[in-house]
Amino acid sequence: MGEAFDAGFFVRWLEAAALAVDREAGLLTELDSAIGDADHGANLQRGFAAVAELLAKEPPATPGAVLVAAGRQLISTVGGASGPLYGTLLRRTGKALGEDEHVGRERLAEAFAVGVAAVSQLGGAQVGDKTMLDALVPAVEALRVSFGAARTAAEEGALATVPLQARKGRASYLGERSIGHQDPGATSSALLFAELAGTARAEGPA
Amino acid sequence: MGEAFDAGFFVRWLEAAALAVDREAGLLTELDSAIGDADHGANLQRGFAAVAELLAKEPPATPGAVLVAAGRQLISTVGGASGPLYGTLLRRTGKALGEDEHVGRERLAEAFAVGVAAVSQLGGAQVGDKTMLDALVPAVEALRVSFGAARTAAEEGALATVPLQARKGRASYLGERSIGHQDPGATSSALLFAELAGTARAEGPA
Amino acid sequence: MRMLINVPETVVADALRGMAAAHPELTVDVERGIVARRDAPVAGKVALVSGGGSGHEPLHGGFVGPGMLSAACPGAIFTSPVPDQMVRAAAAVDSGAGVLFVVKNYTGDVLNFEMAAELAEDEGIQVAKVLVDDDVAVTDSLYTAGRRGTGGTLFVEKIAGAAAEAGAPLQRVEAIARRVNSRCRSFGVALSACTTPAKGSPTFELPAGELELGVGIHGEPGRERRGMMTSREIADYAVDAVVEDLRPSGPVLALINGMGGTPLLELYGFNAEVQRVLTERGIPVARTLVGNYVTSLDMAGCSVTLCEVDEELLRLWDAPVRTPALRWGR
Amino acid sequence: MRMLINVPETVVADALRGMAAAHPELTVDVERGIVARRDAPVAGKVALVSGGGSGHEPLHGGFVGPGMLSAACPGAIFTSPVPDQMVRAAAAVDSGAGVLFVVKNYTGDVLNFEMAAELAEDEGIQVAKVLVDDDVAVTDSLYTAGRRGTGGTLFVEKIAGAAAEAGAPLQRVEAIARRVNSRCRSFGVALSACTTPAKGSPTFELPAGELELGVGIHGEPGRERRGMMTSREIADYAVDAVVEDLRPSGPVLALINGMGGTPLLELYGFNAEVQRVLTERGIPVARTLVGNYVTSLDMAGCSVTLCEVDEELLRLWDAPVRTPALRWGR
Ligand SMILES: Nc1ncnc2c1ncn2[C@@H]1O[C@H](COP(=O)(O)OP(=O)(O)O)[C@@H](O)[C@H]1O
Ligand SMILES: Nc1ncnc2c1ncn2[C@@H]1O[C@H](COP(=O)(O)OP(=O)(O)O)[C@@H](O)[C@H]1O
Ligand SMILES: [Mg+2]
Ligand SMILES: [Mg+2]
Ligand SMILES: [Mg+2]
Ligand SMILES: [Mg+2]
Repeated sequence: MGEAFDAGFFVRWLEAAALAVDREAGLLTELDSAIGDADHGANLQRGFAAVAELLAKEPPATPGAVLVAAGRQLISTVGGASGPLYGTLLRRTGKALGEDEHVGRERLAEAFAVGVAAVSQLGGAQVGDKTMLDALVPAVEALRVSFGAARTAAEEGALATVPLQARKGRASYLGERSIGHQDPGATSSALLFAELAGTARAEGPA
Repeated sequence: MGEAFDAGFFVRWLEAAALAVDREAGLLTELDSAIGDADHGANLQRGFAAVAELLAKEPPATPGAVLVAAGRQLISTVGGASGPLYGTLLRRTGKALGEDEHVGRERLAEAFAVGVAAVSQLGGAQVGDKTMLDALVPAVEALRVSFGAARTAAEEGALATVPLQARKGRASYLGERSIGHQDPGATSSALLFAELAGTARAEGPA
Repeated sequence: MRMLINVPETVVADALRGMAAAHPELTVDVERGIVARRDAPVAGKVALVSGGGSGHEPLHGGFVGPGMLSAACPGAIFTSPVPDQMVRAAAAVDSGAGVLFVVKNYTGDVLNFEMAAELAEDEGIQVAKVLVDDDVAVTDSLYTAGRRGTGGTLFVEKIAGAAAEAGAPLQRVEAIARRVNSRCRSFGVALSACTTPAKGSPTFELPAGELELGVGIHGEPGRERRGMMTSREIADYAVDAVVEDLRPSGPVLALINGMGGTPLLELYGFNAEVQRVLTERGIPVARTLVGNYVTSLDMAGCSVTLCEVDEELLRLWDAPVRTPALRWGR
Repeated sequence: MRMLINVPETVVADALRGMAAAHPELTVDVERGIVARRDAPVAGKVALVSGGGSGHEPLHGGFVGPGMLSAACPGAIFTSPVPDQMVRAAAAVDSGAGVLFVVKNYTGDVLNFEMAAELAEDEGIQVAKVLVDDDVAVTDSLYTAGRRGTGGTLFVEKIAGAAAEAGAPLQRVEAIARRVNSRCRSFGVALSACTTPAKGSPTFELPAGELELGVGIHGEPGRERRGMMTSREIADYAVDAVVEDLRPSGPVLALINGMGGTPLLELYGFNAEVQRVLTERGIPVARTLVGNYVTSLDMAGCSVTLCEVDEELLRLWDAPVRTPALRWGR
């Protein structure tokens, strides 16, 4: 067992995520421009800025409450496909964490698995459909091993979307022309797990 | 006195004018594009083609009737500023020629002076306002001397519009920015007198 | 050339065929270039006939119908129609009560309508004329062609059309039309130049990031060219130009008009800024119209027209109208 | 960037402020992103709520009013609105007779409206949903996101809106909306790409002289790219694509829709060609609508939507409507 993380950790993760999304918004929009409608960067900027603002103003007491609040905020501010999907991911993960004041990595991985399953159910997508799930599913699986493994798995998952043909979301309209481009949602998922690993490392070995 | 011209001469002139306008339509539109609305070429193409068609189908018997018919046809097919102005020029010139079956150059010059005065009255413009009158007025004056002199005077008149500031027509909206461009209507007027001189020369010395 | 056309030569005729198919309530004579109310002539009613070069749609054909124009005569693109069109249109819609020609102040339109008026009078039709010259971007003087007619045309045609529909005699309809014109002022701004089918390239060069202040609806240049301005700055500039000239002492009608290539989303945003300036200047706005009404083909840009109204003009503005482009009331 | 805006961030809010100023007959909540009929809730009447990304104006806000939508929820540009908007809108316009959500089939719209429906039901509002998926350019399959919703939305909102106005209960309004959608097919063509304020450059590269056949209203690519075609050829291609899929056996309503950057003159000319093809195919056209209704910012291009109608649907189409963008009847 590594150490356990409190609400503050998750707030710091999401603040770091907001900064990362802001920094990489141009890249995300560029990717979405190639096979979507050029708004993924702006969508997540708007959403994570609102999340950071909310958490700074009213920081919830438990990890679960942080994730539920963040998920709700994403749903209320992002719109598009990614809003409900990321919102559901965090909300359902948070719910799975219950009232616990501290959660360990493995418990987090289990909760994330619930959140990812909810994303898959909501959007009807599976691994291989060229969506965020291509990064999320392997990342959550690898989180059972370590934060670093989750980060790497997410990055590899995002890269692995390049040769795929999209079957869900806006990119699916492109049919074969979607091949050869990296999925924007998988890319932002990799970003989130990179920041999660970064936050965990900054606060001691996991 | 030179020789006198019959209806056929005026038909041939207007046919030559139609060809010339067709050939130079691009130039006229280009000039109109700089200080107007880029339609002078198309306007005169449409009008003189209709004139040539009409005269081929129903050639009138007298010089006056040819010019009146051509003027009416221009009015009915050109639109814009140049339609009524050129139409009036030919119509009033034709009316001034009366029923004569043959007209000499000097008589033609007198009749043209009537037509040009009507143009000036209709449009309210004077020489120096950067309009077709800057070519027409000196051309008609010089026609008292010879066809060649009229052609040269029209060309010089058209060139002389370059440094002028437009006070009438669409170019006047440009104010000082109209300076430095040759007036499209003066240019087409020069074209008409060039064809008149050409037709006269082809049919013997004037 | 990014154009949805067959060949430049048939653009206007094709559009008239398409109008005919879309609007069974209109009579469209494609050959002769006349769009008329199907129920014209309306017994006892003064008829309104307008027209001008094509490329400004929905002006004028889209304004034909009960409460507005009796007939419209579209010319070639940016070229005024020929007198024959107006004479034929006048003859087709005149009930004996006379015809008002609504003429935008461009040399070509003025000359062709003048000739048409003479010819129509020869045919025994009583004709009156009103000249629309509302564009403050142009310096007016006795020695020039005068101000251009732009957005004010919509107000003149709507309000005079309502007066005619209500049974006013020709002289009265003419007087109202003149009053409306005298109280209308417009100012236009281009963010891009338009492309005519015949020319196939923009009628003037406007580098991206620059705008032409005071542009005309045929792409005639305006007062000056500037680097890009915000919607807020453009509203300040345009409204001030209009207000300085109009100096309204009462409420105004406001037309926030698109030139054809600017999205409605942007026009509405621009309207917010126009309303802000008007509020700051203490000018009450009685009615606002936002949309593409007096366009310049695919030009990006907008114009602002204000029309100062008294109670009578406002009542006539509110009166029912049923045309392809303008409809309200019952 | 040739845009009439302040900054990209405020484009939608600015437009809503401008809408509020222009349309006193609507309630516009700029903060929350809701455009509603001022007289809502109308006692006993089923309410229609739609919404979607902005940039398609007049859709949906311009379709709010008697005979059509009760409320519209505009999202950010090309981004579906958030559930809170739809829930608030539903609560504001529900008279107790229930609310129909009209949802264009895009993953984002579907997910957000689904969440909104759940939340609204939690608040005791009876909610039904209709998904609009009329775009034949997209290959449909169980394993993909399915067809996009485009021009058919106008027919669904108008006809279901008329049924609601006439007092039909929720289930019936929903059934009619579904019937309309099942009989609508669309096909779109881009002559240029649109430019979103946030990106500031065209969303895809389309060299002048090429066109994208089967484009979506967010600039999503279509079936294929080709060298320039005439209006006649485009009409053949687009109508055939629609007709092959719809195979109408009765009369149709035809929407000849502009994408925002194509002049009305060209749209009417295109309509002439569309009508020609339909005549050649032996398909009677009951009504035709030509104009910019479901746009894609400043994109040049057009779409054709056909909606097969029986007597009931035609009667509902002809029923009075009074919205900013669509008005007829008394
Ligand atoms: N059905 C789905 N399941 C999972 N992820 C999806 C689905 N549809 C889209 N996505 C993800 O959402 C991303 C696009 O998000 P975004 O651009 O913000 O929304 P939109 O597509 O509505 O513009 C895609 O790159 C993809 O990863
Ligand atoms: N008032 C006027 N008097 C004489 N000539 C004029 C007048 N106004 C315009 N013109 C001439 O008409 C020409 C423009 O013709 P054209 O382009 O066919 O018409 P429009 O200006 O209506 O587009 C000008 O170059 C000028 O020579
Ligand atoms: Mg996107
Ligand atoms: Mg010209
Ligand atoms: Mg012209
Ligand atoms: Mg989007």
